[in-house]
Amino acid sequence: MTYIPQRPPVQYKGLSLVIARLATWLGGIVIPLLLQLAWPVFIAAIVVIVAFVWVVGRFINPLLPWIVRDFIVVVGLLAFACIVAIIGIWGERKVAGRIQSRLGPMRTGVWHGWAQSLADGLKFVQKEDLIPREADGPLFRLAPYIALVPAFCAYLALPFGVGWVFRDADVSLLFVLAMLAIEVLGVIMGGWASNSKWSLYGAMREGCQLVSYEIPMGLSLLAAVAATGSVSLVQLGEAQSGGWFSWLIFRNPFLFFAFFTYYVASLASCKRSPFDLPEGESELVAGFHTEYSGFRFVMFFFAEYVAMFAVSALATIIFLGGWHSPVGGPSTPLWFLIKSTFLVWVQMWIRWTLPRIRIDQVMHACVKYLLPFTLLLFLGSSLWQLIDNPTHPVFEGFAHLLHYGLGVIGLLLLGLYFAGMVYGYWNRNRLVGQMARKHLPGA
Amino acid sequence: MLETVIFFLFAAVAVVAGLAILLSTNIVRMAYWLIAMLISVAGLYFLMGAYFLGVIQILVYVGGVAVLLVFGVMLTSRQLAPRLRPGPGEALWLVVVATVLLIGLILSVTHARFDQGAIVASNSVAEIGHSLLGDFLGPFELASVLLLVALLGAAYLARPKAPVQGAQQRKGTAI
Amino acid sequence: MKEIELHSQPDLLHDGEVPSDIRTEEIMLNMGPQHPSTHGVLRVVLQTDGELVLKATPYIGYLHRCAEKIAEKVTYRQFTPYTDRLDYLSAMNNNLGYALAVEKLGGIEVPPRADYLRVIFAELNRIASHLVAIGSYGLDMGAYTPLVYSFREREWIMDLFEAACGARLTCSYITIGGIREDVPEGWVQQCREFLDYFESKIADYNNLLSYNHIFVNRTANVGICPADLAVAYGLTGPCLRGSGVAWDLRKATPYCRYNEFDFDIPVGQGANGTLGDCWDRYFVRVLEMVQSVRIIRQALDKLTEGPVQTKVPRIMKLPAGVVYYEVENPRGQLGFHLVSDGGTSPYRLKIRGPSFCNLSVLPVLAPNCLLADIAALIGSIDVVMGEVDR
Amino acid sequence: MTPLEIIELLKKHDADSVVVAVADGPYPHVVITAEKLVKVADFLKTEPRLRFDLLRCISAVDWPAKNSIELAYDLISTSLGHAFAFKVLLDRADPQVESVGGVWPAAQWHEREAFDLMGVTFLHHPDLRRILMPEDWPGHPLRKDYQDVAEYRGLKFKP
Repeated sequence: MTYIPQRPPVQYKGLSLVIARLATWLGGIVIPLLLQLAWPVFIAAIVVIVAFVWVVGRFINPLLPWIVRDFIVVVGLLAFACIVAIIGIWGERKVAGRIQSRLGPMRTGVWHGWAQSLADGLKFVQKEDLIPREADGPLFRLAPYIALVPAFCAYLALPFGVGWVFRDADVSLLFVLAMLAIEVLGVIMGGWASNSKWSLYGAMREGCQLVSYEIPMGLSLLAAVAATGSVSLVQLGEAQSGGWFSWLIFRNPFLFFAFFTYYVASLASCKRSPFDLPEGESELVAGFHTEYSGFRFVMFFFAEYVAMFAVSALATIIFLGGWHSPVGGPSTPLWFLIKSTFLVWVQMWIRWTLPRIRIDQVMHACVKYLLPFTLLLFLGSSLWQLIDNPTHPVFEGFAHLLHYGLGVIGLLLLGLYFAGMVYGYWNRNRLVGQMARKHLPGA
Repeated sequence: MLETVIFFLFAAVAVVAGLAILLSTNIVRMAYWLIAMLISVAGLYFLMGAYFLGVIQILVYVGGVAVLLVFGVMLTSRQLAPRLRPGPGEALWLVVVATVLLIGLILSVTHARFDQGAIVASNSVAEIGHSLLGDFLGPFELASVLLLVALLGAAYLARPKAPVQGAQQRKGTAI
Repeated sequence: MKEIELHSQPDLLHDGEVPSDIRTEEIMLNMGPQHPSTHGVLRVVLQTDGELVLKATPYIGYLHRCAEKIAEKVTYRQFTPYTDRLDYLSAMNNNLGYALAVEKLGGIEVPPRADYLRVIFAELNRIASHLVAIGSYGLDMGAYTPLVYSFREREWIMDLFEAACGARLTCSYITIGGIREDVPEGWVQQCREFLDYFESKIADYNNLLSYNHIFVNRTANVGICPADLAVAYGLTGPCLRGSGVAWDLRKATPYCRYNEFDFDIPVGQGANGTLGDCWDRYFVRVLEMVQSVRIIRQALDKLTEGPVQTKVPRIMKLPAGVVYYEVENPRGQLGFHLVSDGGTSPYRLKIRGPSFCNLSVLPVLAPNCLLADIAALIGSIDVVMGEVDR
Repeated sequence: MTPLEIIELLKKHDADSVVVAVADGPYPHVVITAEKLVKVADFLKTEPRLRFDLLRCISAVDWPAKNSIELAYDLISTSLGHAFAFKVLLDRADPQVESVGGVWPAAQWHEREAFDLMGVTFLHHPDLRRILMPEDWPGHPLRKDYQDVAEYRGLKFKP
């Protein structure tokens, strides 16, 4: 008689048993009722809330409507960040497909698999999230939250437009940097708590990499602050109103390179290739989140995409004139979204083309090349103010000349990019090759 | 009313974290309780309107110092674990020092005059910048020299023990 | 399991003792049978100090299927399918080696058309196997795209194999006495089409991976294996030629009409970093693909009409005797030491797998590498566990 | 050089080490006495006219009829291009021979495999352990009289 292992019956004990029974009993009654009169209940609920807020606001605490406004804005920001992450996950897989001459997800959702990340989320939610036996329980459970929450908090201080910001503190640039700095702790805690040597290596690499790349990141931003004199993101954005040539990236040559060093450092700070050593798949299996499964893994995954957009948003606001349009039209948050998504696309593009670099090369790159270079840029940008002020007409002329020269270089780069796209599309048959054409109906 | 609620929240977290640091034995948990306390102190700074100080507290302390502290603690936790339980002799000294400090604290709290002066939330970043490089330039430069010395000391202590023999590819790169 | 001697447990910090230097404790890391960059079920026990690897001990045998014991119970013709599973990425070359060994011992003649078709299929399989090696090496370095491109080209070769012998990977197409059945008409035209298409794609790989600055930094000066060390440890194939030794059996001891084609042997020049490092071993494989295309073109031109199979009895008896025959596989020299006592099945068949010897150099090259270099090292040796464990 | 010349050279160098010499046929080889193995190996590798630097394969063949285990060493020279082989006959009950790991380091893994599958112990081998089978596997599988084990660590096999 062959032995078929029977699943041990699961006994819900104590409080969870009571809650489970209560919930099912209550749900059984309330939900069908609600379904029949869904719409009236919904409208009634809104009316009640508004009335409550108005009454309390009028008589008890005049601040309440503002609190509700802030609450709604925060929930909106949270939703925006989640949407950004969801679109990011789906976008990354489509971009990867396109770069590797395949289609990417096509099945979930009708058009080009748009519901892929929702399906992933659903799959992860019902996956069992294991905890290794000797893992450090509370730290293991806490790590994803410490990785995720700061990434969301960074959005509080990010201005999408002049009035479009939750709270415009005059240190909002530093606030966003600080929030991105806390994320390290979550990853290190996760790596340490999963009690496996591989994830400990991932945590160690994460520790070295992020702490050391914060300095060049901060310094290249300081170069921009030195040029405009204020640390508040809104004022930084406002300083770049006017067309293409008034953007901070073309303000002086030092700032032009500061954008690129900032971008490289931001790649390292949100663990994107070629700096994705903490979860170096081919060496460390999956780095710090090897032992994580189910919804905890989704949090780490989300944190990465949310941080990615936050870092690109910072770059657009400071260097690429955030919500101002290059061609002089009205400056709306739409421009901000376009530029940020373009920078996020570049991060994905880099990930699927470049291999990973080694941990000692990461360190050498930071200490020997990036740090001195950004120090030089900061020095140069602050000294530039001596030249670029109206009292010295000669220097001022020279400064303006260089100013427009850099703008033209920027235009050339953009033109090069679009030319590459047109060239790629024009002879896609030859590049992709018949092989793919025969097999890929949609390519 | 809301501020006082949040203030007591942050204060409670800070006190609980401080106590937890003293009481817990797992050294990695102590490090994370320290981080919780630092963040709650940063929250208090925000409440007082000193935004720059709060942000720098998070950026420097939590983002830098605490990460390296956790880093070090994780690597050496096995060697230090047994020494965390105070022996009989040490317990006596602990009690003595604790009482002295407690008395000092109580006296200073009772005699201090808490005046309710309004806190001016101005554009503090510019002012801090001017004062740092203005009248406080001396201590500012002195502090940077001190940090430089500490940096050199750490680098000396962590120098590669002996050049790694047989590194036929490249000179020893001790990580 | 013999324990690896660890340092004695580090004594705790006593009072008053200030450590003159910070003593780090070694970690014993188990790069176990299931690991993304060990190319199969290979277990390497690493003794590391931080990221620096001090000692690496490979443990093999997880894919041991006793092919040599089975060979003694199976007739000569029945053993051909087992040879596909040795180096499962180049089945055609394995079949060719076994068939040539048996034909040499039995003195069996093979018609010319079969010879040319054998060369064509062996070289096609060399290209396919090198494509896998290059793609997965890019993956070890963290570049995901080269793998997809190299597998896209390999698909076309697989289609050609499927058209000829019905199977993509384990073809058992080259049997004793020639080839199982002739290629379908129109196959030669498709093969030429593939060669023209493939020629331009090799340049893409070079731009995408070989000359990529990060890839070069990750592989140059890593796992340097000087020529004498390579020969001493019995390295063969691209690993030996990467160290600068121009040794290729197709030129040294020509078999199966290889002397009729003119092609040259790519040898590592130490273009990036020192001679014999991972980059050289990788780049020799890329150049070998170019040479294989040349060989196939000449073989296709020389293809004569005629039978493809000599009459060989199904249960054949070989005269008593010994033969040792080696063939140039994509990974090195695959040798068959065949001892026959005149019976219907081999008395003893020892198979010399090239990856078996190439892997033996890992413990020598591993010390003083970083953890990420171990993945680069194993990828550059291009190990296939099928022929290591047999 | 042709196998005949190689054999002449070997005999001139050390006559009594060569037991049998076969120059023609598909497998030209020489049978060496077990004691002189390392010296002959060293000679084959260092002799300027021979320079056999690549040890291709060590195959262990079990001859229960002749009550002996035969080790066949196949060599080739990457500089001169000629190939050669030599054999050593060992007693089947307790097959022992000196390890040639010193001359050709490639031999180490081949010898470990011969030890593992055939039971030949190699003296002065740096790390003589089983290479393919588990450490505590009873018996040596490739011997002709090998009986498959019925039960190993709780796993039962039907004979």
